[in-house]
Amino acid sequence: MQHPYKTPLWKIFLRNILTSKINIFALSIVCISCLIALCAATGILANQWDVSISDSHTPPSLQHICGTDILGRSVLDKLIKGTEVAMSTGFFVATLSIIIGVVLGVLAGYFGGIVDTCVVWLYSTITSIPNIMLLLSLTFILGKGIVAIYISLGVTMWVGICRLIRGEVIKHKNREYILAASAIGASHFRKLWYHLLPNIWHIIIIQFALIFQVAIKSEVMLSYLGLGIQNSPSWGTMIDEAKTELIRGIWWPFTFATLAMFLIVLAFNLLSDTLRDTLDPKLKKK
Amino acid sequence: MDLKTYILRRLLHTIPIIIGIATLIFFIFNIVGGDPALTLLGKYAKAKQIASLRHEMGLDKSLFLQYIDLLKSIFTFDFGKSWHTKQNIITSLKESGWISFTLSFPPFIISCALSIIIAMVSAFYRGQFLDKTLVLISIILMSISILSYILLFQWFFAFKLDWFEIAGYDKGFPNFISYILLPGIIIIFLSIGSDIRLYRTILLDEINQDYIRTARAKGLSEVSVLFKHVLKNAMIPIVTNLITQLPFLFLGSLLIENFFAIPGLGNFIVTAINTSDFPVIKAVTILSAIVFVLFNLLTDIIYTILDPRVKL
Amino acid sequence: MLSVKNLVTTFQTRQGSIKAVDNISFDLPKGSTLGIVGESGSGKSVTALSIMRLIPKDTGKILQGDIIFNGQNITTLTESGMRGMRGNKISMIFQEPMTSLNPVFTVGNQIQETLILHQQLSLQQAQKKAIELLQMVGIPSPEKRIKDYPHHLSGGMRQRVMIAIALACKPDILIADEPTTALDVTIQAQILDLLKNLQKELAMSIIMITHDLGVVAEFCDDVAVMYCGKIIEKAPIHQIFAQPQHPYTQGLIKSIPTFHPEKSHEQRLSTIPGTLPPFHEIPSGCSFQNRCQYAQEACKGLQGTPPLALAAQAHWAACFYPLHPKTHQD
Amino acid sequence: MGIFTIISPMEKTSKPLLQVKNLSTAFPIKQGFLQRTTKKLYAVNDVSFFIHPGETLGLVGESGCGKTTLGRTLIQLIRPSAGKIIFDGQDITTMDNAQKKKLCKSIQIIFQDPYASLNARMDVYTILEEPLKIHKIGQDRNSRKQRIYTLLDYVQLPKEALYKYPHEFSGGQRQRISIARALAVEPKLMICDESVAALDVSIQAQVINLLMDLQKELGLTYLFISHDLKVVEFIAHRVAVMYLGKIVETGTTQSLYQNPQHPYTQALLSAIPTPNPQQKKNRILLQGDVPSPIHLPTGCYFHPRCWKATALCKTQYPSMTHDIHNPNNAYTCHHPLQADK
Repeated sequence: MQHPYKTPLWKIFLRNILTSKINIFALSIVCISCLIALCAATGILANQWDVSISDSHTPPSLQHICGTDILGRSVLDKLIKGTEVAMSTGFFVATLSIIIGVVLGVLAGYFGGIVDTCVVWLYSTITSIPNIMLLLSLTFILGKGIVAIYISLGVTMWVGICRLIRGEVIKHKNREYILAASAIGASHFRKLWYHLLPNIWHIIIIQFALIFQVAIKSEVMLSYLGLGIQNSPSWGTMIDEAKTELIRGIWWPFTFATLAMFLIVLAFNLLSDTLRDTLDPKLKKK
Repeated sequence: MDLKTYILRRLLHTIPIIIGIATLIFFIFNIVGGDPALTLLGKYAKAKQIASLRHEMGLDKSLFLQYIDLLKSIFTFDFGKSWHTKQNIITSLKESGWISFTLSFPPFIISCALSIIIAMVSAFYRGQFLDKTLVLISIILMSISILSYILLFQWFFAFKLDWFEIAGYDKGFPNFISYILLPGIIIIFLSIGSDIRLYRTILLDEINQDYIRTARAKGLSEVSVLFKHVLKNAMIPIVTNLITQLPFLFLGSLLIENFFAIPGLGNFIVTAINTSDFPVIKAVTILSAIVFVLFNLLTDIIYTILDPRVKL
Repeated sequence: MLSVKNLVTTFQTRQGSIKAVDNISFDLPKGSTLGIVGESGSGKSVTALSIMRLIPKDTGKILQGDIIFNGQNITTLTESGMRGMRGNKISMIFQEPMTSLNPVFTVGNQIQETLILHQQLSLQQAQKKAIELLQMVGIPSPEKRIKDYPHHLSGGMRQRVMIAIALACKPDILIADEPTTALDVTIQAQILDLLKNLQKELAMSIIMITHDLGVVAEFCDDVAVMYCGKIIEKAPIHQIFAQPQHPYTQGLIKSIPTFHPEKSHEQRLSTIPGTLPPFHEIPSGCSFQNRCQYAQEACKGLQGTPPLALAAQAHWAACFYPLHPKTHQD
Repeated sequence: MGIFTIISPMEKTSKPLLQVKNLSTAFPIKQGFLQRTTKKLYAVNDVSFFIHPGETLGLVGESGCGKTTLGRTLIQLIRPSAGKIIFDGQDITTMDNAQKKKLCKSIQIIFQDPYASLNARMDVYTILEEPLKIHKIGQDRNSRKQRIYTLLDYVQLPKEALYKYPHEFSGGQRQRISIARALAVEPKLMICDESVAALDVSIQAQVINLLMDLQKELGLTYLFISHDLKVVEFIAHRVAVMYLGKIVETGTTQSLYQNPQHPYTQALLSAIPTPNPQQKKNRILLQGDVPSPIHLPTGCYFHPRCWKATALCKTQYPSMTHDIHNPNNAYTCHHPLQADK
């Protein structure tokens, strides 16, 4: 009651994860997906995904666990390739938007004045344009392909985190520990880097997990619209192809793609929930 | 400051935002976007053809004049004609926007009411089994892709069970209702998970406030504490959140309309993308942004009315 | 009027279950004022919330003990029965006047709520009564103030409104949890004066929870000193200041700087070494042993926890070696 | 108002370490359609005082009287709008950034909230090393470490404390860490901004003793800002009482506490509850609340709450007057209490 933090936060976080079966499940899903994505990217797994290995639309069997698609290619290999696309999208988009959002948010919140006015103007402009329209226009202009998706998602998704970080910095910069740092003559850089940033890390981490899963969902949607990755399978294109297959009773490409995506997004949602419970002091008070 | 001056001030504040929107869109379409005439006519077009098309689209003017044209179109609401359908854009937008609205408004209301009620139940039983289950269910609902929802529901409810129309639309009343039922249900499922979680957080925030303890110390029952004291405070962020969502109802859901072949604004946009219909995309982007700005203004005004603490 | 017997309230924390209130007993006669003093984390607020049965359900609960109010044991009362007590027979005011009023309801509305709930008044009657109440707590032009929202009022005014709400149904007992801590000294004096006058007028009993011994000395008839969830000393006000029995009480009294016109500047304050142990590190035996200069082997747990025993007339102390044992009975 | 010649009991001949002349700190209030600054809120309003080396000046007042703003203005966290702050013969309001950084070595501050004033993500070693690094005190890690050990000795914390984080300490121990951090740069003047207000009584006494020991040992000068008159009486040599941004009375502690001249001072003193049930005193109950500093009363700011107010008080702000019987004391009142006797 008297001491708000008894144990370091990362220890509490780890304990929160390890004491709940659901969280262990979520963490292992994320780790396995990362591993799969890395293996696919380095060519260890699913190297030959575009080679047809069987007849068109073979149902799942022991030989082909997830069956084959219309061209007789392995659905499992396509799924693995799709994992690579999804995880890389999540990673790059989250990194990009965090960098933009944190830099602008910290600058705006800390220095205030004209910098703040400009940043606020910029993000209110961007939020005014409905997200989906901005995304569409950007991918439309940048051309189709995975890089276009990284950039357009990254450029649209920094706004939320920027606003959060700005608010948090404004709250923190008048706290006594920052004033105390000023009183011992600390420079702006020192105050920002050693004092402010470590105290807002948790928000950045929570946001990273959130943006990661939103990016995966958005990529699937854009891929479905034909704006996403070309010449490589993604979950979005797989579901798109399943549109007509489902009615013909070919359920497996759809089911497995849906399941894969559901698991990853669920895992990230659960993790960000645990992160929030651990790191957000507002909820800790309860 | 009274309310009138406040509204006037907020209106003035929207000017730089609208200019910002125009500039951003201009930057995306007219500078980064390359030459749309070339995109439209293809690589093998003759120079003369391109020149005449460029003239027709006003692309041979200087960038500054093009920018002025864009600003002009914001204030005159004249976005010209679609390249693809050759129809006046505003007329088509009005028609399809209304269809989108009739499709998404009823589910919006139902989902609001449902999620607020479920969030209240969850907050009432906070920390207990029911609450934990509800949170888990809402996370699961949030984690399913929109594509999967559509395909699954369409296949199961419309195809297998034959409860609903598979796709299509009929403009006449009441015929259209049978077409929007299934898409409507999907829309509810899409938003309810995140809404429950958001409202639950807002409610719990209020429940932990000191004045709730005061209310309990007065001898009020938990239900009346929840319905009177908590809800009235929580309604401020909830209502403002809801109003900011309204403009998106006109935009509809691209994917749902596309799948169910409902000729709403979303479908209109998808067609525009597939046919590289620049003016349409530009017009929709600008218009939706302006509607958003206006609704944001409305939100702020309603906020000041709802919350007695706000000083103008 | 009110008697608390062997009350134990526990909370679930990450470190396990803690006894925030550990086996405390006291009586509150009609019309008198009991002060509960202690440092932060000593369990005094939890005691108050236990009597009101407002312990947060998800983490804490009253493990054992009886709270007998007018011959009725309120620990066994149903929830709805208890609601009939709260705000009606037993009222409470809180420390934070700034956040304890609901910001979106008018002051009048919040006062009327209690009246309508417990006294079944009509809206008009309640409104009239609310104006009277505001007048009673010394708020100028109450007809206007009744339409104000809490944020229009200053801290002192809000605390007056809180008092008006608490006293709306003329309760038998008022529990005041640090009612003046957040206020300035001059406002504190106003509020204490107001409470004193209202107590006489309404003939109610008050439990005053505070960390300020000065407030206790001026306001209360009896004092209970709490340390680590236990009452370690309980006595009439004159006795406890003149002859504290427990070393902790003595230390507390001595560590307050007092006006000594003749003091020299070389003087030091006498202090209690160390700090209050966290709940999960409370030593067995006497919980004060590590900070006590008189601590002996017996205090370290071999003879158990020192019980609250009569050390002098009407003077109870939970100490094996009270400082002024029974010598002053003359 | 000018500088009044009050001689400190401690240093009768020495020059003041800090001299504040007609200092004002104002915050703009933006109003109306264009949000122009139409009014200014004077948190500190034409304040003058001085502190001699080795002395403790207590600054007392209720919340919102501007005492915290004054403290923060002195260490240049807030820019004053008028007046001079002369520290060690130099006017610090006109300094450039490099000089200001040097000044940080001479004036330090200890804040109220021991939980908010330490960075939760730094261990004690890093917290204490930081000022040494900034001001390049100590050539290498080793000499800095020696210095940090000395600091821990000063505030009576064990060496094991160095590698712990602030959350592992109690409020009193945290306040000791804050004091050690402030001492790291060997300041001459320490501003204690409500430094013991958030602590429990038993801990408060420990910290007050520590502060007084350090003063003796290191020859520190304190500006002790507090709302608690009992603590101020104990620790301060001289006291200044603030009300709505102005100093209304100042003097040596003993004479001010025994013979307050300003009615506000008297009301403040009488409002303190004393932990002695035998002593029943006549309490002066002030009417109403402190007025808002945005809408200041005319004339003497205290007149709406004053029981001695006359027509004169409503129109004219009284000037600083010296007490005839007690030349060390001064007050701003048209009707000082002395006249009663």
